[in-house]
Amino acid sequence: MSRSHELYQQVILDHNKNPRNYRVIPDATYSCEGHNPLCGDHITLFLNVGADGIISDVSFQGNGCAISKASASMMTTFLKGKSSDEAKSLFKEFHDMVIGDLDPDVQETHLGKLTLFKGVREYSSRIKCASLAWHALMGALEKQVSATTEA
Amino acid sequence: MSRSHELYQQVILDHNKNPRNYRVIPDATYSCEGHNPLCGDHITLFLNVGADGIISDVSFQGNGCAISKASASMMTTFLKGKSSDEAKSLFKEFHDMVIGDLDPDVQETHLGKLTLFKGVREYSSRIKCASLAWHALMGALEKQVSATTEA
Amino acid sequence: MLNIKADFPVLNRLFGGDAGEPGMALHYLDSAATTQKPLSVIETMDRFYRESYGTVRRGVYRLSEKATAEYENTRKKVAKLLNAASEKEIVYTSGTTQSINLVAYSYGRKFLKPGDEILLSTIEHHANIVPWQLITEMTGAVIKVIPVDDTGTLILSEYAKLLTERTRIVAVNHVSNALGTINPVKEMIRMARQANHFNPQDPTRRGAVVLIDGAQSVSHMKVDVRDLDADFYAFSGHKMFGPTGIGILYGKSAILESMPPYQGGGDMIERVTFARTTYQKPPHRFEAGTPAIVEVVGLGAALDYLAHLGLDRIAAHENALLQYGTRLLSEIPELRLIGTAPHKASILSFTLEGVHPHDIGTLLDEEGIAIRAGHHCAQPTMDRFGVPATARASLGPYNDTADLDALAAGLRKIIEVFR
Amino acid sequence: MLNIKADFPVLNRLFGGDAGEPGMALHYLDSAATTQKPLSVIETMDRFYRESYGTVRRGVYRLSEKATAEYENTRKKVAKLLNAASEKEIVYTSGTTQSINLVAYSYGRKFLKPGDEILLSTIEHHANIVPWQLITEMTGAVIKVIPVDDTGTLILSEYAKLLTERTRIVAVNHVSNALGTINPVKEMIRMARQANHFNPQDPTRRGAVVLIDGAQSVSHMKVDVRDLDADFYAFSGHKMFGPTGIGILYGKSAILESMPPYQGGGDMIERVTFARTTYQKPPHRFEAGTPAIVEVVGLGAALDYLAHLGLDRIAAHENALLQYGTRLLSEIPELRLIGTAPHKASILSFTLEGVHPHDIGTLLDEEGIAIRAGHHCAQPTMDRFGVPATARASLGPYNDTADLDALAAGLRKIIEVFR
Ligand SMILES: Cc1ncc(COP(=O)(O)O)c(C=O)c1O
Ligand SMILES: Cc1ncc(COP(=O)(O)O)c(C=O)c1O
Repeated sequence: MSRSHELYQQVILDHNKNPRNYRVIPDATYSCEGHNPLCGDHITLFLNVGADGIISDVSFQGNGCAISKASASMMTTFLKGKSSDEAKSLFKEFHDMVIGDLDPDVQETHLGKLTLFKGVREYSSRIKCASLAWHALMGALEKQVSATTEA
Repeated sequence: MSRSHELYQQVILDHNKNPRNYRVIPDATYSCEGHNPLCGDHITLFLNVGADGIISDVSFQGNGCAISKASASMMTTFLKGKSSDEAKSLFKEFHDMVIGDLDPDVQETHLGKLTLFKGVREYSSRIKCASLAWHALMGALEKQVSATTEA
Repeated sequence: MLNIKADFPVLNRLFGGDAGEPGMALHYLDSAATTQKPLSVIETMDRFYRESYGTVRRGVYRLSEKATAEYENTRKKVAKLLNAASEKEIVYTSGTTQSINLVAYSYGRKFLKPGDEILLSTIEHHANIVPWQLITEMTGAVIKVIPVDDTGTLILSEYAKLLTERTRIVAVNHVSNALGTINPVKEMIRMARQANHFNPQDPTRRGAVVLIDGAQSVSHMKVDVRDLDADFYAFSGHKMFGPTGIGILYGKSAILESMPPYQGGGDMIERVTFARTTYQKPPHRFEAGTPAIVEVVGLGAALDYLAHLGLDRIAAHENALLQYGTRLLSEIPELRLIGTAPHKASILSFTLEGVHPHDIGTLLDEEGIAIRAGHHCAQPTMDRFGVPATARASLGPYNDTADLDALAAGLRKIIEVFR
Repeated sequence: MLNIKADFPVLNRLFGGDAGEPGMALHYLDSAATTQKPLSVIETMDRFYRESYGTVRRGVYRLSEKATAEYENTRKKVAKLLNAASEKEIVYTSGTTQSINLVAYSYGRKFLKPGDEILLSTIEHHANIVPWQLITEMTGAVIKVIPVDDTGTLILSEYAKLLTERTRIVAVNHVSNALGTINPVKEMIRMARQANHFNPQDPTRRGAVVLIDGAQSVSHMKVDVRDLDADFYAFSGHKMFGPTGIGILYGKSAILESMPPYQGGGDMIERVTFARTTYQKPPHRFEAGTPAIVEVVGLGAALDYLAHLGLDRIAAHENALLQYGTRLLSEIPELRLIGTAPHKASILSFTLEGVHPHDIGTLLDEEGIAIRAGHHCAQPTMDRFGVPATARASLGPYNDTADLDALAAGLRKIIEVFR
């Protein structure tokens, strides 16, 4: 099987075409523009966090490749109802997975369907596409207005 | 025969040790400091030219290797009594010889004993040593206070 | 047509092909980013390191003398390539980027005054934008931008209006790396001269000098700096079959001589004391420190290779491929060509409806096709055409119609996947 | 002792030897100018050009991805060599000269005010003098010079006096290329910190930063930038068995982050518009344009080679040779050693009574012995010792006692000729 089929699976192609939560939250608690300086792609992440620390709504908008769009779309569906602390630890797991430090086939994770993105570790130039939305999420949680994938 | 014996002949070694006309001419018509920026060597050339255009006296002082010192010494002895126009055309012949464009073994020159320096064409890094005094001479004739071998 | 793939080792090996599979040949379509290297260039450098390596312009031993001779010989070859008046007009740099920074820092800092204007075009590479932005911060000069039409052609009537007595520098590329537009630089230089009588004999007299960014032209077409009357011409070795780490700045003698040093260090000085330092004449004034010796020698071999192919033949070959490729791509309905100037070099920049350029790049790579996807270091160009990025196939003399056929087939497959 | 001549192709060939003569082996004694290259470095670059060449940080195809990985991997190796806190503190440059110019232009232009002081030593290479002179012209800062005694040792008590609250930059070499003196840089940095409490967490707060020119140290002894507490450390690939065209600037993260860009161009930007451009974080902020890709890969191989030899073993080998050579040369009555500091690296600088260094160089070359003659880009050092030039034999790990025996014999022969 060729590498790309592992990455461009039907689920990812579907989220690319029909991204979930692709909208502005006008009165979002936080929002952050994520930016990948190497390719110029950027997305804006919107976040509502309740007093209890629970993410009540999360959405995104912007421009990007299938990988970054599908990743943003799946991330937003996955995060709703989770606490911001959980979100932070999911960021770490996701990040470790895409850079190849965490292998969901042999190690336990809390990433559920998001493990689909493990294929990206084979494409060093695309890792930042998969993690763009996550960087924006972290930026929003840290109350920054912009974040880059350069960290 | 090794290359260097062709260059470091007895005559050159003698002029190096006992340079002729190695003195200041206090009331020189012209003087010029010649300078080789690559090695830092420099000599000052002093020149008296009569109203008839004849070089009545020429001398030098300064610091340099055997090649540049012997070249300066032999040049000064050779030039005395020659006209400044002759000196200029000798410069051209000498210069062409050391860069290898003029071969005194097959072409006619007016360089006399100075053809000894033809060996220098084999040593690209030393060509400027042999021509340093000559550059200073040209500088003096053109009424410049300094000249470099960079031309 | 040329048939020279055999000269390029990387184009003759198979990639991938583990687990018993035979592997794939490479369809290399990213020559605008960097060209592959012919065997003669690779071997020249290899041999030089094995047999003749030494420092230059300093040693009195033969190894160094010979290295110096080879090193300076490349300068003569570059002068010949450009039809420069003298090899003293050829400055070695580390690449186009450094060549332009050198002019910005040295010429710009000396001659630009507040309110002076620098004219750039909309379709410049960042290397010909950012140095000027940095220099305007230091000098108070301002940047004006020549617009392009929807084909990616500079609008010369607007350029004419922007040329005023405040114009000090015009800096444009000869060929746009993002669109392929060939700019009418000879005409543009003529217009700059007429608008603003610059006297090269007296560069301190105000007037506009013109810098041409030749990164995308010099290995694709004949360039004659004297015919163009360019004041500066900048390019990179690695885009013309030479090694990385070496570039060229051509500058007219009188202008180079008017310029202060850029970087300080060894070999660019005449005499150093803590009280006062004097500098060498150009080109050495601008070449501080141990240079890219072996890269210069490799560039010399690349120039020999270029001369052997012949720039006319290269241009004809690439132009035929450009026509062929344009036709093929135009048959794909989902494809939009970005950059459709009547005068174009062999660069095909495009988008596919519903597929981001990055995905195109990754999926084509699976087929052994290497293209570039992104903003091509030309974000203002992307902004002008309202796209965040494009996919770009760029050609070299080693490409053939099979490379373009593979590209078109690969694109059709991607459209299927994303449908 | 090491025995590694076999690793270096150029040391295994014979020179000259036309007309039936067998030719001569090379006694290479100019490693301070540039080192020869081991086969592993030459082959790594050759193979890379043949098999894996592609651009870095831009391509989405595998050739480029792999090139990028190799390219970034060298950064990690450099960080390890220096014991830097992170590879983000490692900036690729074209050489020591550019590394120092980068600091002078970027850090210097931003933080130096009129009357601020830059401390240099008397025995610096022009690369660590001229950039500071250029920057004082732009900023109004002034240069103060740390004197040396007659052995070529810096006089620390004078240094202590020169350190004042006006001192903004201290820039000294770790090892003097003209004399071989090893400067007590750890102690000097400590003194700078005490005299002038610099807070690296807040680099805008005035205080002295210390730049160490490591061109002559990094392949000869263990260097630990954190142990030294150096703010900047600069060196060249070609002096450490790597290729030409590549150098390194180490800088502490907090300081690099406080610095504006140096050169502008591709890959150092975050977002470019004509209205406003934003820049990447270090190290990329300082790396404009297509870098010296293959040279970086070659440097990686050189670092592997260094690690394989072991810096302790290199230092021990070279020190033994230095003792041996010093003894041999001291037995020649006409010879005067210039640079006799108690703490010395393997550099033997000398003059011969009645023979100019250039003549020594040319005549030794006849015997296959390559030394350097001249001012070694250190004219103030020459002025200090009252000589226009010296002859210099400098050692590398591939040298042996036979090289030094040949040198001594050659010198005796020259003395005969000139008697
Ligand atoms: C002490 C010192 N500093 C700086 C340099 C300059 O290095 P490069 O010419 O490689 O830039 C050298 C070598 O020439 C040197 O020995
Ligand atoms: C038009 C143009 N200008 C400048 C550059 C910069 O060249 P380099 O990265 O070799 O310095 C490039 C290539 O990247 C280019 O295409």
